[in-house]
Amino acid sequence: MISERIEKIRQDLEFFEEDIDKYEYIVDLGRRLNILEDELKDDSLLIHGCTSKVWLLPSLVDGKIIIKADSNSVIVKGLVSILVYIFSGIEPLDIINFNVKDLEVLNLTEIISPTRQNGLFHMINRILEYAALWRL
Amino acid sequence: MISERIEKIRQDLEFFEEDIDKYEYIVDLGRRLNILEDELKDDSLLIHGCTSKVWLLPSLVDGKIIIKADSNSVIVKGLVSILVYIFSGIEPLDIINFNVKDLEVLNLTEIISPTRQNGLFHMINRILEYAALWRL
Amino acid sequence: MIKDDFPYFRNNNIVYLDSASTTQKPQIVLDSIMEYYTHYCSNTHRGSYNHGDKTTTKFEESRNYIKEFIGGRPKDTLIFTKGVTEGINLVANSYVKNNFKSVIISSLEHHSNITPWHMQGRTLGNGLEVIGYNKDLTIDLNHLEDLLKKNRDSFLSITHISNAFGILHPIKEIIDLSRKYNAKILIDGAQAANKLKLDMSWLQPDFYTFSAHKCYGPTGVGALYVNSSIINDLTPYQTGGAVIDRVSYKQSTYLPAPLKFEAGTQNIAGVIGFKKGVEYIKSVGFNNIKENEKKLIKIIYSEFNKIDGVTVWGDTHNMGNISFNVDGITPIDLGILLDKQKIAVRAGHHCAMPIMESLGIDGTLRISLGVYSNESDIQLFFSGLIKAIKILRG
Amino acid sequence: MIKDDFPYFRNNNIVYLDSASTTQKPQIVLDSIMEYYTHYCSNTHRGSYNHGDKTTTKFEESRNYIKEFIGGRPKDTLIFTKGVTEGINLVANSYVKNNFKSVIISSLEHHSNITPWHMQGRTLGNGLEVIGYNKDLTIDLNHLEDLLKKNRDSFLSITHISNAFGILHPIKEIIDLSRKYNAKILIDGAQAANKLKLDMSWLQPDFYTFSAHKCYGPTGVGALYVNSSIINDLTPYQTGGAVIDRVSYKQSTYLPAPLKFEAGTQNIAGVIGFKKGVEYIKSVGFNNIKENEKKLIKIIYSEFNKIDGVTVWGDTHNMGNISFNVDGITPIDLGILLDKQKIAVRAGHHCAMPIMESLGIDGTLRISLGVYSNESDIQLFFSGLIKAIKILRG
Ligand SMILES: Cc1ncc(COP(=O)(O)O)c(C=O)c1O
Ligand SMILES: Cc1ncc(COP(=O)(O)O)c(C=O)c1O
Repeated sequence: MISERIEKIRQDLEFFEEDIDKYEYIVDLGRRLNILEDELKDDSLLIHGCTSKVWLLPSLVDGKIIIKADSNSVIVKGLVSILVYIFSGIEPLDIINFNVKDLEVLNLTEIISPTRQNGLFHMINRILEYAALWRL
Repeated sequence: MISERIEKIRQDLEFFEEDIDKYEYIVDLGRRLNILEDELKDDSLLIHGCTSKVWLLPSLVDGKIIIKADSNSVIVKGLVSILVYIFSGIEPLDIINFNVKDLEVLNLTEIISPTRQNGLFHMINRILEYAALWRL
Repeated sequence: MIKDDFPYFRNNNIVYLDSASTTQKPQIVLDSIMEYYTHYCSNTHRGSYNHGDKTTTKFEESRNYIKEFIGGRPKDTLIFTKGVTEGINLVANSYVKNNFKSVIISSLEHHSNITPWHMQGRTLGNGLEVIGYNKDLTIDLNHLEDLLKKNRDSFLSITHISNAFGILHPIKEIIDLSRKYNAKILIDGAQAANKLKLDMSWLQPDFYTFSAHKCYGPTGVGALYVNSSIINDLTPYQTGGAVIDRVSYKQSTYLPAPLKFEAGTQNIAGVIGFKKGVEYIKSVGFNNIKENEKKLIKIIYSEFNKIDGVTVWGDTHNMGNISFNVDGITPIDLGILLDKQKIAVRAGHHCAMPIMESLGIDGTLRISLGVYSNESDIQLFFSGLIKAIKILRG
Repeated sequence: MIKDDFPYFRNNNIVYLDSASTTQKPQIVLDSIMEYYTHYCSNTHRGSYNHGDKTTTKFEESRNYIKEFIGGRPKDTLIFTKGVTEGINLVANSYVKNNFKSVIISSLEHHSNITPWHMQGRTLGNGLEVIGYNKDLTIDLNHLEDLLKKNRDSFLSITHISNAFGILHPIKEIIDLSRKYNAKILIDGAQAANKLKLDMSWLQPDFYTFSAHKCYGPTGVGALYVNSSIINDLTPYQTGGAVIDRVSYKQSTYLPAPLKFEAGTQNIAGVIGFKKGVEYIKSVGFNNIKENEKKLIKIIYSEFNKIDGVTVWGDTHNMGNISFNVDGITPIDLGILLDKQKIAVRAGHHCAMPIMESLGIDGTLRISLGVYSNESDIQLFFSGLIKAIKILRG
């Protein structure tokens, strides 16, 4: 399930030759993000290591992970929405068993600078943490 | 008189193609230096700015400058002895009227490193100071 | 074309608009570094052989040339540092620390001219005073005079040109004003030395500091000019080899300035290249640099005027650096999308957080110009910007 | 031939025997510097564009590579400095100053490891202790233990290999001994990092510092290794841009180590070239370096034996550097006459005046070897030396 979703995104991204077009697509994805309500934007939900502000709140609904998020950066929203697309509706155990390295095919590290790459890493970690919590 | 002596040294130095041979000649000159007696080697006679120790004592004999000197460096002795050769037996007024730039043809700056070049400059200055003193 | 002097532009088709951060390097700078490393590489000041002497001579030639470049007098001192940051830290440590109750800075300082004062335990109103600014970000000279009056004998540390906004401080006026109240003055010339004809013998600050890497020179080297009137009041900063006349286990006696402030093996290749960097500036000519900047900034203003929701910060007399924001878009997003179009600009707080906070923003996007910047760069920047805004606004 | 890797030797027929002062640079080091300047030149750590990121990545790659090169553990810190001198000054200031009553050094220290302690007002017997030496200049370990006993909780700052005499200190033994008396330890590796396979995870000093320019790398950059166990006890040294997490006029909060110790624009080209310098050492191989040195030093000793009135200082186990005097001749005279025969050696006190004084000499002549040194260099040196002695003795 996860790997199919990754493959879908990979193909979508590969379709664009120019970086700028990839980004237009990513920004577009961000528009469809499951936005976190303002009243829920607690500092504890902030992801460290991001140059921009990112709030991320995974929750467990019917045994599956649902993620809401928001950012003041439109591009980061897009990146989060890729993660949301990949991990939403998945059971915690599947997320835990997932090998983070499999995300590398998306080359998100290539299109994102070291600093932000770091932020992305922290976002994934946050999702994994919650998954570990709920699997118990 | 001074300029003839400089010309003489210039010709002697020019004779050698290799630096090392020039230096052999200079060291040789040092052996003929009018050595300052040990008991006269007062710190006030030390020349500053030399990497090695150099004592220099001009004196006035029959209205003419006579220079005694010594150094723990054989090469510096040789250099001093060139100065002694040029300025010894000359009247203070002639030394004062002498243009230090005329020494440049000897290219002593070329064969001597910046640090020591500095020392040489101080030696010449010392001689000029004394000349100025006695001219009055 | 000036770009031809810079190998970077032969190898890249990037629109480089980040010269305030670091400038590209002309061939002559690189050649001088390579010549040192491949023809006469050796250490300085200790030579008893030919290449050691040549290196020492070249090193000191750089010092003299750069001192003259800024109009320093022979009796003034030019100390080589790692850059402006080290220059300010050196002065803070070796001169200001125990001698001044108050330090006064402007609102537009780079962190390098804020945090060294914090390190000394100075905080706002408590050993540190900040000069207010007018709406257009120019300095509030009345407030400065107030501060100087209330804090006689203080130390004024101020940037010549603001890195974040390109605001030029009226340095001569500021120096004259400060002298009335017996202040000592350091000027941070990081953004000025590469574009203004400086004349220390006329300005007569106590200190002036700038970095080679922003003057088309190498990284890791800078200069600190010290007025002859105060050089003897400075204590050594770092010590070690080459600053020392004599050492026993009991004590060390120092060499005269500038040597006593340059401990250890220096960035020799850097110092040699530094000279070539400022030589290059001179060869382009301050007038040409100014005319080119003026022309480009005029275009920049008029292009910004055509875009909705843009705030351009400053007084419309910006020098080299122009900061702006676009309503509803974070500067970082714009920076990324410009990058993807091969346009290098800087997004963020530009190491000037306090003024950003005071303006109520997180940061800006900054364009900054170099001698090689031209109209084509500006056109490409604006078409890239418009595209980026379109994508981000959706 | 190794000399072929070094453009300097293509351009010169100089017998270079002054590598302890600075080493020549192999082509790969120069290429990496040029690649940075001509292909992706930009500032680090603040990038929002491609070349800024590449520069940051390269910079951090250097850090990791060099840390690994000396056997540092991932959790240890490697701080970039201007060189050993700055490294020691940083530690003296940010760690030792207010925390240690006594500093212990060896008799063979470079001025860089003496004067920073003088600067803190420490003098012999008064906050500064000097370990005695044996006849062959090796360290007197009994005296060290005495000093450590009398000065518990002290700071030991000691060179790994003496620059003036090539004496190798038994560092592991010294560290183990010091730990018994709860001392903290800095090792000055200026002369060691280019020839010994270092392993910090085994040696476990608190600090280890060395300079790039003696490791076949560029001038103006060095490294300070800090053991993870004490990194949090260091206060920042210089401050400014890039060390800061947040700044207001009220206060600054620092980034984590190592960044908080690297204020301002770093010697970026230098750091990138530094990596290539140590890479080059690795490619030659520590074993080959050792074998070559051993072979040459054997020849040197036997050649010296043939000359009358020569004193060779040290324990006949010299590492790389060999100091000697010739009866009745000042080292400087010999240095000049060797120079005139295109042989570069160093004459003088080698920034180690106290030991010279203690030995009753003004200075020595020092030969020092690099990876490129070969038998022909040694033969040419000796024929030059014999000629010089002949001239000077007349
Ligand atoms: C043992 C030792 N310590 C310290 C230094 C100073 O190193 P640097 O000049 O690179 O700061 C040197 C180099 O001369 C050295 O050999
Ligand atoms: C105004 C100003 N001051 C100080 C600095 C710091 O200079 P450096 O990083 O070369 O030490 C800069 C450069 O970023 C600057 O623009």
